[in-house]
Amino acid sequence: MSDLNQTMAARYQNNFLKEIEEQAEMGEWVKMCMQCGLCSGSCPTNFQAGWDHPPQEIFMMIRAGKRDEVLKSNSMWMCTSCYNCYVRCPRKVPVTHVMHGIAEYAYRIGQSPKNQPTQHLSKTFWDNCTKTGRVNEVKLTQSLYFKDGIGAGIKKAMEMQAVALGLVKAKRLNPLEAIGIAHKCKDIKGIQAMLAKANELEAQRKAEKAKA
Amino acid sequence: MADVKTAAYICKGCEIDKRVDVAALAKAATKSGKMNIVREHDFLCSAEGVAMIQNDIDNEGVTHAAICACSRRAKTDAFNFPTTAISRGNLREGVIWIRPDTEAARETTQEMAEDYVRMACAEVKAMQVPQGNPNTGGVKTLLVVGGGMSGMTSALEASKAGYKVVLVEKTGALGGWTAKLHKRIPTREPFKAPEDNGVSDMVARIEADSNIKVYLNATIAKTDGSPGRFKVEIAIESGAIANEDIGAIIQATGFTLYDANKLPELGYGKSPNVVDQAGLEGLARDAAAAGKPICRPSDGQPVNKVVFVQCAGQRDTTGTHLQYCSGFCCNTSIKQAMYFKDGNPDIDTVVLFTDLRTPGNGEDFYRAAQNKGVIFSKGVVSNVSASGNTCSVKFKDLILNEEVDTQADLVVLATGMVPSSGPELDALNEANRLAEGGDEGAKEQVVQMMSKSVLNLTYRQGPDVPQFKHGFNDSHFICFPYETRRTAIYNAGPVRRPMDILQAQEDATGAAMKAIQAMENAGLGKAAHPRAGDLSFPTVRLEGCTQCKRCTVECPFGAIDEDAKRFPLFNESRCRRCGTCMGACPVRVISFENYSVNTVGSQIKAVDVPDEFSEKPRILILACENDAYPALDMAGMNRHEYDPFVRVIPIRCLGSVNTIWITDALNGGYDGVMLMGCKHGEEYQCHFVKGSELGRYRLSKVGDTLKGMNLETERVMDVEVAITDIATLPQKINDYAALIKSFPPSPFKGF
Amino acid sequence: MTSVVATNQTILVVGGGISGMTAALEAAETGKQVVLVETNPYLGGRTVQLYRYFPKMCHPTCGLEINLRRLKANPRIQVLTLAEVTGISGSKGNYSVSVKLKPRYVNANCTACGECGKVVQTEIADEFNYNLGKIKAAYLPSSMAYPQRYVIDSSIIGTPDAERAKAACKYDAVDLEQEEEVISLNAGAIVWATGWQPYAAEKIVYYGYDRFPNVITNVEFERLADPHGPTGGKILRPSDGKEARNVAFIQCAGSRDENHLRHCSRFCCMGSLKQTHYVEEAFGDAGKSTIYYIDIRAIDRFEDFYQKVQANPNVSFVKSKVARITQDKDGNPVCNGVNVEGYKRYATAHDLVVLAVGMEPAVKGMDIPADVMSDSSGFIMADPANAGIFGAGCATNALDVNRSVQSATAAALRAIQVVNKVARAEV
Amino acid sequence: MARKEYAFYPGCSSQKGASASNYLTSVESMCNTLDIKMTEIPDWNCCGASVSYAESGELPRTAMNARNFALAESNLPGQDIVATCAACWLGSRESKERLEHNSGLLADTQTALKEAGLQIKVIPEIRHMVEVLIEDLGYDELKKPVKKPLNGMKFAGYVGCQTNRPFGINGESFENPMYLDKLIETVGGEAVPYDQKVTCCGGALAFSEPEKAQAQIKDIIEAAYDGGAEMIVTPCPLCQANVEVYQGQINKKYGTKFDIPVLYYSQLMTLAYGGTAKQAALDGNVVRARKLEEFAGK
Repeated sequence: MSDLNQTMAARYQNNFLKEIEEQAEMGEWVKMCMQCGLCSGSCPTNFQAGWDHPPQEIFMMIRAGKRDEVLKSNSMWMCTSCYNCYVRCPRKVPVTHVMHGIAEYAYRIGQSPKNQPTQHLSKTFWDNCTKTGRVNEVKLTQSLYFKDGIGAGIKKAMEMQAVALGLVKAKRLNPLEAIGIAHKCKDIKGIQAMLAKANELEAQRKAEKAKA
Repeated sequence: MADVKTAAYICKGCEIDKRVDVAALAKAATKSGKMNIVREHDFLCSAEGVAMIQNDIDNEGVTHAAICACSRRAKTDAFNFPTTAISRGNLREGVIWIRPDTEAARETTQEMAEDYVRMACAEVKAMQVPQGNPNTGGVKTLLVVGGGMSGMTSALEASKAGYKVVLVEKTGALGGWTAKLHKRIPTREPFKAPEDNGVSDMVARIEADSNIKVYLNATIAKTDGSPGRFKVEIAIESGAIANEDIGAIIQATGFTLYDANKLPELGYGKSPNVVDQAGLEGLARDAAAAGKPICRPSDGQPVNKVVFVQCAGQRDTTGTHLQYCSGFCCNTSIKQAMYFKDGNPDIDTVVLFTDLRTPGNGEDFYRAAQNKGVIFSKGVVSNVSASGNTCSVKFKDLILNEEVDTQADLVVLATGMVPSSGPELDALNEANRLAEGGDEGAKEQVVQMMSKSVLNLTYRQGPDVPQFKHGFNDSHFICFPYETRRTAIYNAGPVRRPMDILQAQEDATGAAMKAIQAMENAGLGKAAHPRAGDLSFPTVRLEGCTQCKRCTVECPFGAIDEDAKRFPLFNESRCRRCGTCMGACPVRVISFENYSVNTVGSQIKAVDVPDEFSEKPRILILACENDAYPALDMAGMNRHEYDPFVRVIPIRCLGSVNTIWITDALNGGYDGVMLMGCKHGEEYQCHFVKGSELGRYRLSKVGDTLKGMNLETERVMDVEVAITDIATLPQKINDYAALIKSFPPSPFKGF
Repeated sequence: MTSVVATNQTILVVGGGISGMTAALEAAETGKQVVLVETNPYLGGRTVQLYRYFPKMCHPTCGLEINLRRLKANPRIQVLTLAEVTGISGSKGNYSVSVKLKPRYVNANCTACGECGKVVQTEIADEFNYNLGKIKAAYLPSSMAYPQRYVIDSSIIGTPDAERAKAACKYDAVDLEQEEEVISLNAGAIVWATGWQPYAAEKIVYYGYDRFPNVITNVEFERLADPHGPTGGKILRPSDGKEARNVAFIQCAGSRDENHLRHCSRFCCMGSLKQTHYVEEAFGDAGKSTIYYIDIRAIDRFEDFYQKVQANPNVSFVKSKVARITQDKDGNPVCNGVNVEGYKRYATAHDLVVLAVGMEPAVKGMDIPADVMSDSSGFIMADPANAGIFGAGCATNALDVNRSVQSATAAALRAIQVVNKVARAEV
Repeated sequence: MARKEYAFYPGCSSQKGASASNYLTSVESMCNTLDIKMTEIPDWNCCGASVSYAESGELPRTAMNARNFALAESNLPGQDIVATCAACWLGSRESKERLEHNSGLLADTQTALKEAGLQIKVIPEIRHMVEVLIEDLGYDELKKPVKKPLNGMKFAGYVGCQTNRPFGINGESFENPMYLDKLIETVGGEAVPYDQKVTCCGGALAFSEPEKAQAQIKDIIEAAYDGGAEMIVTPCPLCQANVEVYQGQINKKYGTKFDIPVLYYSQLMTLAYGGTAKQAALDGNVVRARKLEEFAGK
């Protein structure tokens, strides 16, 4: 992983903006920001702790070439995908997607914070839903709880017991899913093949971009 | 002159007849007013009322009419009798609307009304119908000084309207700064890319235009005369003089860039890689000519990074550099950054600014630049240093809140514009004064200053157009941006205020409009703004003149020169009819046909001044007709009451107030005089620019006169009035009246 | 039937604001015949609804008075108020134009004595004051109104109120029989000076203009500060009439925003800087102003005005586009956002929030009945295709007053070029 | 033959026994009454949801959605795809837009689809259930079948994010959409005004950053109570689950006493149309809506 990081760093000799424009999904929008701060002010998490850098500041940092600070930042991972910034931006910058794109890139080249919970969720979710074509909510929940090891997992599970029980009572949680008896697509093979191809092509495209 | 036949018309409408005894008013008009005809009418502004007056004019030979009804500002279309001298007695807004409808008030209200009738009669008898300037030029050729974008535009637009133009350019080619531009800021949708500078096309159109005569390598040696009859001497390359008869003049002498050598801290002069915006245009043009990308001046190597420093030596609050913003530089840096990006997107271009100023559709241009990858950072540059072939730019990043040091191959300083106006007249006149006193240094200075003169006017008040602020030429600025203190001489383009090409072209078109208008009106003997169309003009009884020069010094428009015998020489078509000369004249030999020492003086005398036992003081108010008088009118419309002992006379401008009016009033037993004029000073609101200021200066001397008469100096009061003081002005009047009542009655009553 | 004398050497000016009046006067004072068409019952447009002008802090009515005097003294201008151009046919040098005239229900006999206003009982929203107050349905729009003639609001036609007005008028000035009419006239050239309208603030939903009484617009604030406005010049906030001593100004309310107005409206920065003076004028050191901005665009000679305001300790500047306005329990609007200079979050309560709404061309949406090019923001573009129809003032760009006057003066010459050509051809 | 037919995309959470199964049940009852035929897209797969952004690249995510498009189009030609879940709707619509505006992406997607033996010819319209109700039927049609108006009941219409942004319901503002309030009123309920109607519930962070998410949920519920609401109504399964199931934890953490039922619009409509508590899947609510249960019993 980290060598991919070095390759990129080398390839873009500290032209971080260019790197983001070419490598991060929607990265080409970063340059359009005029620093009005509407996105930062519109973020629902804005008035809570945890945002070390709001979107408009991340954009400015990218322009200023602060590569490590940006890639290692927690900020992109705080996005709730509420799209407030996205619909309000006076420059029509798709802020939500740009933040996702930067996060994905940081993660791809191994620069994102270790054990970033949302990142873990993201991966778990994707693995989960691509495994059978559909989400297995119980397994998803389990793997999320147990991400920090059995102990923490049980603790969390206990905390959440009331919630879980409520859902079970309400027939909205099917314990059987835990042992894999759950909805899945019939053509799982096809889906896997499709995704394999998609991943292969995607990697290829990004490499091409970087070479150009 | 035809026989004088006077008439007074008294309107009973709008409840005038309910509030005052109209018969008594008629009596006043007949007895004290001594009018030949006196008529009352129920509804004077009605068709019948107007017909009645017209009939008297046509069939009774009435030449002078006092219309006693509403304010002179009301019903102007009805009471419009161009061939007859007209005065208006303001019985409505001036009397019944500002007095309470009570039995107690009835007597004083009646007295007020009668006085206004007497005053209207007295005034109209002292008036003549203006006959117009006998001394018109009628030349319809426009002189444009300066062959840059503004000048060329004025010339082409005037020609398109059918006028002849003489275009004088001091260099060997037309085009000015714009010709030096590689490209210009876009002028139309989609505002995304620089455009061709458009100069060659305009030059071609000018050369092909038979209406336009061009002098290159030429300057104005001398400008004599007046609107409609300027005699201009043009010094041409050969050293010879060409003479042109000119009707009006446009000064479009443009600007120079602020001298970047004054900015060593920004590295200018320390490295060829630090240039100003003009320098960059030069590099761009050469590169384009050579078909190569813009290279680094120091070693001709390719440029990988350019930093643009906005507001270099501009928006300065320390007093060292330019205080103003030049308005065009943000767009220019954007354009110049595109020179690089359009050629090679991989070149880094960074614009360092504090406020990015791209108004209107400039916002599209800004977005286009961002889209092309130009980076904009809000930051303050503290230092640019150069070592070898690279520069390092130190700045405070205001967004990320940190000090940054960035390297660049090329640094462009946006230094802004300095107007190419002539010498500053106050300084020049001061130098002249000292020089006449034999000061050698001053003589030097005068020569040096005169060498900068653009127009070389032979005007008594100096060779060029007065300046307003920051060395930009005169402009009334908001409502009437073209108005200068030199009639028929207009400024166009950056010499008037900082502006970009597009604005300058718009401005130059407007200036052409004003110049054409000035020529047309000069030819008809009509005044220019703000008394547009006024046919009256000052006449002087030279036999009474003491050659004191006050009129020639004070005229805000430099209309009065001195002849060989040092008598004032009036250039009527330069005159704006403000009456400042009349106010200044200590021997009262200057007057206008419809506005004179007498038209006002006789009104003052017409007022009935009760004796000292009556406890009815009289207070004279001389009110500027542009702001104070309308404010009083509107006070009436809004039924704000004020003291019944005041008598208001509208004046053209505080500058036209002759102190004799004040002394006459006081000698005549008035208890006080209140003068109402517009704000003066830097943010002046006087429509004659200096009128209220000069008037006030004159009045500041009245104190001594009062002392001489043993009167309290407070008996003469000067108030600054804005047209919006509708509610506050009555209060000021009442306070003043209270003050006057606290004094003993004027000892001069009854004399 | 209203009759208008006009030929193909006449210049038609559409819009009687400062641009239209300027174009009309400059042309007429150069000897041209002009017809000036205005939709309001009075001339002067939006400038007369301003309390003061920047940068001189002088009063718009001062210049209006001069322009009205020029107008009254000039027989070449025919003014049509309550009039609207509904159709233009023909071409450069020979247009034929139809104009719709709405009834004023008051004729030229009116002496503005005000008797009708006294007897009429119905009150209507006071448009001159942006509906911040009410006026009688028989009214003089303002003390500076020209023509100086009352208007009877069509809403009371056919009611006893209208009859009362008629009865009260001794001069047969009230004419309730007046009907809308359409007249047609000739023109050689046309100057289109229909000006601008404030951007509809309620469209910026997160500012709650239509939800919070103490969020108002910059044009409304002008009326609050004006001694002749609905509050007599006292800066009182709408919700409870409390003195608004702590005022926030939000720049780019609509402007520079691709979701609203793409362009920068140019005048709003100076407008808000000017309005901080109103707060100071009213409350001295007890008055506090905060300007939330992206860039302060105090262009060219206006810069020193900005510098003076910056030096004022009672005015603070925050580089931030406010993200959301909420309202606290005391009815104070609270500005929420992030100061991007160093990323500082804020949630600041003010007595009153003034939205510096941008300038939208009035031509936008109005179908100019001829082939006139306009740009993506709806402003009329200078374009050869525009032949004999020329934009002036804010119909052509986001302009401040003196630039509008420049633009209008230029437009007058362009129109004159056309009619002079016609004249030369006919000689 | 029903008056309207659609290709139904229930999405993972709306399956039997999944977290939004009660949504599914009530939608089915509602559609029966309105004579809308919803045919499930055979073998549909997960949309990937926005939260998967870090692991899934653009192409794989698009491919997942494209597979659904291809299946719908080949099996249910000419029918719009209708999603009940905000995330599914958003994910699908985004993919549709990108495929339509990015030929490169389309080509790659086709290549990938081929591996699953599929291909896209036409991309069907992607609709949200709510769009179908108010655009294809209209409030008047929705009102007609109302047998038991929910008179006197106060609801906070909670629109949340993804049914509202970035696409939203046509003609509605992002900041203050009215359709949900109108739906509530259509079935006789009262929609209370409150200022958190479109605030994010933090759903995406519910697992990873529970404190943050719960802090946002708390604000929403408080505002609903302040507005005088007895119940909250939402069109989004994620919002429903989050706002409902964490109330207990929030009460623990903040000492609040939240106990407010969170329902789907489809549950209200089912009841107003005279449906039973079972048809409205009231038993599927963790915070039981007693008032409605009684109402249904009557």
